[in-house]
Amino acid sequence: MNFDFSDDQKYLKGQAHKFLSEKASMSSTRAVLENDNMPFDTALWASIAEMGWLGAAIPEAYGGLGLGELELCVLAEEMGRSLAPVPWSSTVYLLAEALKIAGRESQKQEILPKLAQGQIIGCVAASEGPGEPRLETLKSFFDGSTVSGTKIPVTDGDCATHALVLAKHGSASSLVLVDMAHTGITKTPLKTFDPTRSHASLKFDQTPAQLIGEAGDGLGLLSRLYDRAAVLFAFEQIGGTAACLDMATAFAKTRFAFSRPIGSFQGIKHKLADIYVALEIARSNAYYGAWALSCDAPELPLAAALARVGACEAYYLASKENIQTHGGMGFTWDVDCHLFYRRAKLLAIQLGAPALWKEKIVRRLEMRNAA
Amino acid sequence: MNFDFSDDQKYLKGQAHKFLSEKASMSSTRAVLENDNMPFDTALWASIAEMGWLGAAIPEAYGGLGLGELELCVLAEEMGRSLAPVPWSSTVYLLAEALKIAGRESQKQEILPKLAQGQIIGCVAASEGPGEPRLETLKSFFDGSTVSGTKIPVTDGDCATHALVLAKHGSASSLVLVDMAHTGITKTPLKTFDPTRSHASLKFDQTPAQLIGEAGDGLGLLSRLYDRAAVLFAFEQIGGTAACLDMATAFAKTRFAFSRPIGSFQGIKHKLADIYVALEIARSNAYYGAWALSCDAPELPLAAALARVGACEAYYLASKENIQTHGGMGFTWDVDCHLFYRRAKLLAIQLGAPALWKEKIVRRLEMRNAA
Amino acid sequence: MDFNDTPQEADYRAKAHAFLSAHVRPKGSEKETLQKRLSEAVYLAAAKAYQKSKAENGFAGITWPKDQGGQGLSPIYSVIFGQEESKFDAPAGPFTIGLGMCVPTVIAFASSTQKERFVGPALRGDEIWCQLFSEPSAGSDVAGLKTRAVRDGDDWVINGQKVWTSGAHYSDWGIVLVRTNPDKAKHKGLSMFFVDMKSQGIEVRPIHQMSGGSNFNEVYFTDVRVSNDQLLGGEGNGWSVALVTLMNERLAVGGSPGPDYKEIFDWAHHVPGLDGSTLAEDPSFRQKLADWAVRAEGYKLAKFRTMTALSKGETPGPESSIGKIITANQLQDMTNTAIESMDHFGIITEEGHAPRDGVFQQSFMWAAGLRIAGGTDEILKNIIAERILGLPGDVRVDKDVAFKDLPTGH
Amino acid sequence: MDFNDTPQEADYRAKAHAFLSAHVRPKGSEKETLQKRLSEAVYLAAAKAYQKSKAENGFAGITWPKDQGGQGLSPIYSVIFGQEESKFDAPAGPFTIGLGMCVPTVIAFASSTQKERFVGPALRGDEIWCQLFSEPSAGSDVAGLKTRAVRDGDDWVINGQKVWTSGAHYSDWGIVLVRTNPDKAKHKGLSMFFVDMKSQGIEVRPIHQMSGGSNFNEVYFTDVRVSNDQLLGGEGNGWSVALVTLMNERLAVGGSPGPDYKEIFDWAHHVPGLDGSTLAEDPSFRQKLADWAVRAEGYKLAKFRTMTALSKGETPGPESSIGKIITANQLQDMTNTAIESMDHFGIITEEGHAPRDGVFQQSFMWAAGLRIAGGTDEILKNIIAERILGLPGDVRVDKDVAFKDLPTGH
Repeated sequence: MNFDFSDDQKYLKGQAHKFLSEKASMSSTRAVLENDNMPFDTALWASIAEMGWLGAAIPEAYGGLGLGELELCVLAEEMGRSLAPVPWSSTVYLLAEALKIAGRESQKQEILPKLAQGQIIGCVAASEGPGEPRLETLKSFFDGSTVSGTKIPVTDGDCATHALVLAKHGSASSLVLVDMAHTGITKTPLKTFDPTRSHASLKFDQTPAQLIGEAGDGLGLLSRLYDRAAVLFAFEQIGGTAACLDMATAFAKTRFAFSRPIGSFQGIKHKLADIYVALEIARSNAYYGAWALSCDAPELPLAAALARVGACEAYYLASKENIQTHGGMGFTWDVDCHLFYRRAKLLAIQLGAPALWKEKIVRRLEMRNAA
Repeated sequence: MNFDFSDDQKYLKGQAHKFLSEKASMSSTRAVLENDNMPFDTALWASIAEMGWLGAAIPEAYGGLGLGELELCVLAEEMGRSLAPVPWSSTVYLLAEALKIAGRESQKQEILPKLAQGQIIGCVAASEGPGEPRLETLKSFFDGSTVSGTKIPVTDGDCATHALVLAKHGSASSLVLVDMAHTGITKTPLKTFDPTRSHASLKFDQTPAQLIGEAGDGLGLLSRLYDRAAVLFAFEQIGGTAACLDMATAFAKTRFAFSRPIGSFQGIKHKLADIYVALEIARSNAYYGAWALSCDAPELPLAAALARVGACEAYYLASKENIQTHGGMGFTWDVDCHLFYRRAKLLAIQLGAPALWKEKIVRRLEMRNAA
Repeated sequence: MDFNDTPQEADYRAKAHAFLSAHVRPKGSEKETLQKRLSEAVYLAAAKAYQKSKAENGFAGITWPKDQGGQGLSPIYSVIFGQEESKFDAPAGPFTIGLGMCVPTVIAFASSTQKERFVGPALRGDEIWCQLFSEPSAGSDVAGLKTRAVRDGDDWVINGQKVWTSGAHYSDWGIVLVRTNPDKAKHKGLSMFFVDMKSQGIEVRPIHQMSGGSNFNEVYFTDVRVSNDQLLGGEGNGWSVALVTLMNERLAVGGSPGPDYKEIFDWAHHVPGLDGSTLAEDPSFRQKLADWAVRAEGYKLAKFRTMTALSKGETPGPESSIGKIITANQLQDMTNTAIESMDHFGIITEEGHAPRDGVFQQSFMWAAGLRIAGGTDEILKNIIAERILGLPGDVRVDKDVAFKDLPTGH
Repeated sequence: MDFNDTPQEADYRAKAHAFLSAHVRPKGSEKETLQKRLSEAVYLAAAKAYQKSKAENGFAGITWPKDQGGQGLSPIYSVIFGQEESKFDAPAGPFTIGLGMCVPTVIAFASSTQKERFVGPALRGDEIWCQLFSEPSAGSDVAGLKTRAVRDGDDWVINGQKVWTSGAHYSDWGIVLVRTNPDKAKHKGLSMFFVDMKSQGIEVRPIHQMSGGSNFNEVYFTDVRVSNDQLLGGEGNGWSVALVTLMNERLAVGGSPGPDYKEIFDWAHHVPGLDGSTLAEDPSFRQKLADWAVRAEGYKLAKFRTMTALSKGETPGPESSIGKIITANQLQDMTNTAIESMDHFGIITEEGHAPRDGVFQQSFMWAAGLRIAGGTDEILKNIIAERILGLPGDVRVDKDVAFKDLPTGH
């Protein structure tokens, strides 16, 4: 039984923590929050590229460090904890992973090395309105060489160099890759609940696009891609949950009411204990997802869904009760509580909301039982 | 605005409380609990009849006191608080109400006066297995003059003199009245989660039965009957909830741990506050149900469903956290906590479980919006 | 049982409705309200004019004694007026706290000359009052406040900081709770003053909320001089005076903020659900909706029970404190469900794209603050446990200790 | 990351499995277990024989020092044996507390002669031990216990009452925590003795649980004489001795009681749902099921993390205390849902009618007790908050006060 990260992986996590506490302070997050014309922290992005993290899980053959998914998981936890305002998840968890599992050799060679160097930013353009994308409602279409249609919202859509676009393709759907340098793409920035990450709506009009993976397998590939991303998102979410718990705990020890630390009242104590329990449950499920991801285990679909739901629930609880523990101060702009409340919600819905993933858990339990 | 019971009704409630604390002590409940051959407390039943309560809401023309449903509600709250082990709800909320809304003149004249005197005990035989009775699955059938089939469970089935039986009738369903004195009815007592009330399975074999209400309207009539009963059950449930809250509060004031009353710890304090909130919500909804019942308002179906769900949730919370507040003692046979835990569950499922009634709430909101 | 007004109540309701119809517009959509449309200055002028017309038509100070220019009516009538007023887009906000909490305190404790000077102008809308109690280190524990007032001849000199003051920047007067004797136990060394908000040494700064907006202020006191005559209730009695002020906070029989379950249900008919049908048809959403309906209707009906007590001339108990626990948490839960039911699209707040102009996301933010403002969930549960259920208070380490000797953690 | 045993662990697991296959039957259905089928006397005999065979085959006292007849192995091996044992219908119950908590305390604190006398017989299954700590007025607050031991020459005389003692009626020996000095502060006046459960003056009465059964006892001590040699850890050190005993309670890496979410899901395929299809197809049930799965799998995986720590020779922290909070509350919630999903039929517990022989209703009862036994939800949350998060303890009014002067409420 060795259900834990290796010492090397823990060392990498420690390094990442040290690096991000210096380079990705909350002032970096707030700079993006308060500046509509600053989609992300370019300086931070550059130094993350220098660290080689963008290529951490990319094979050396494609210019990466050739580390595994487990290393990516520990980095993800620290990125989540730091709220780093960069297009990291769109680029690393989504674009790079998509190419790794479904990209053609030429696509990998063209994109992955540049991506590892920080010259490429990815995004996924799947949503066209409320609810999960479905074949019946999908309006964007791919004619074999170009894609047309409007996608909203697209996280990092305004700064991405490449977009993965879900489009109708004949009677089925396909996932296609669009070079955002093409002309005739209309990018409209969007105000969102989490301005520390940038969003846009993208309008494609016969924009050249190349197929990723099998023609007609768009929704299937997206689902497999989201299973992988769900595990990595889960680590960002437990990182954020742990940050909220640390904040609330530290505050409860030093904030006095009725001449006692508020942490000595069971009302606060039991609240924080509940968050701890939720975090441990989320962490254990995330580890399981990490294991399944690292060895492409058949358990991945179920493990990913368990990891995602556990992480969404824990982060929501921690981020809202961190505000509550801080009282009036927690409701102010200058205290960081709301930054986590915002990010928790974005991460909880970007790949599809918990209700959707709960249904996935049950369907996957049924498949396992059927098998 | 006069959304409260009248002084007369409050006086009646006080009297009922006084009477039941003397005659329906927990020892009466425990006698039935511990004696398999004692379906109910006959002495208590007799004195309740003497008080005239059985006919409280029966018109004087049929030998009742001719009081209204509001008076029945205050009696119900006290009956619920006392856990009185008698076939009160089956007889008064179900049989009497069924006759009042759907009985033919002859049936009313034959049964209501005797019922008011305590010579008749009712029961509803609807269930034939897990889940709510549905036309598609109903097996018992009525041929126009006799009914055949097995009903399980039937609350008070082993002591009832008259049974309301739901049966298939042609392609529809009907509610029929069976005189349990007829031969050829097999009564098999059942062990249940709440032995303070008696249950049986009833097997009818071409047993003479007369129609109640319209032929083919069985499920419809049962639903209307359950709406009325749901309000009266809700008052029993808030009575039980209030009893649990009183028990837990009194214990928390006198039980010391760490040399303090446990009620001075927020862990207990906030738990009891949550129960209080649930009780107030349940009570307010129950009052609304009482008003709708008392004037046969068109709001009754929605009000009844709101009252039922609020009361089920509050009683479950109060009965389980009352055990928790009592700690180890709460888990012993001799402390009364479990009597409420048992009764709360029976009342929560006898007319159909909360999930079913939550769906009714939404359907009835839809009807109201459509109207 | 009935939900009808008594004849007098019905008559009063009709009069109130007639007055309102004549002076203000019926409520329109959220974004079209006066407050949203007008600049603050213009809105304030409208509010003052509206308050003046209330006074002229006998709808100001409804429960106040006649000799103070009030109507001397029982609380049920102010509830009825409030119910009718809530149907209109009436600019009443700027006066709620002053007339609801501050001036009643003045009426209770000020000298007759002072009452003559202040009550009339407040009632006629000429002057606005604010309330200055909370401090950065004294929120749930208001009596732990540090703002000092030191006697200097016939004056007192105030230094310190207050927070969460609504309307401080446009108020003319305020009542401020300060510490006049740190050598006494915390509740015993407090005093209440009323101050001219335009006094030298008072600086008002807006608080930037996590929601982005600024509905409250920080108020800094630097050597602010107030005359000893402005002491309300006498030196060292500040806590009992404050309790009178706060008692008036309770009669909150108004509606709940943000979208209610009906609005979310209506909207759910236009959102896809998990299985391709609409959210409104999703059984798990319907189960949640039923829970919300039970709590929302239960709370509404609980308020009817409060009104019944008022109507009978009884004073409703602290039961009303269940209100905010339910509404704030339910608002957070409902709006969270609404946002998540849109999946990724739920993150959008941009006008024109976000459903209902982003009210779900705004309320999801607000709800977090609502659980804190005016008594946290935890404090309200203590109140229920101690005042209603009679459970013992928590162990107090701050009794019978000189305030200056109390541990503060700093 | 992997879920595999190390070669040594795998080897040990194989040996354990071989031993178990040779001595006990694989687990059958709940109602067919030895404990259900056999009379208590016969079951006890079987348990003693099984323990003897464990000792003979080197599977007893797995983590105990070799010089005490143990195997001197690290805790991971006892976990592995426990995992394998749980697959069989092994009559191990009667020895769990004695060998898990009592005898290790004896080994830690008794004289070498005493160890020679007691450890062997316990290990070989000749003698059963029980633990006597809790009292009617000392549950969550064990150190508040009142049972007195008074010195009399070379003896001590014990008077008082203990509760919630498993197996007291068939135990040969017990360790009992008593108060030897009421003039000292509560934690300082305690001492630990081991006693012959057959001593004169010990009366054992079964506790009638709300579930109907009796799995625990009350034990009354009336002038029970024990020799001063039977004092473990010295006079006044009872509390530190007790902490050693309780530490061993933590390593609970076993399974959870009652039906799990998978069993309920299987069953749900045979129960009608709201819309006429099966419960298993009901979307709102499926949402709940997913929540249960996340917590159940998360807890199982958390135990794997604990095992990993053990396997690396590290000691797992108090993290394991999250287990019971989750399992007990989830069991109550799951069985409540199962019962309610049957509507009226769910009340039936009669064999032959109730699904799964009424296990849902039984577990619904048990769960209520599980939230209390061995640390209430509230105590466990305090432990997490204080020992893991490092939050300050609650205000203590019982420190530095002579026990006899402490308020008791009576």
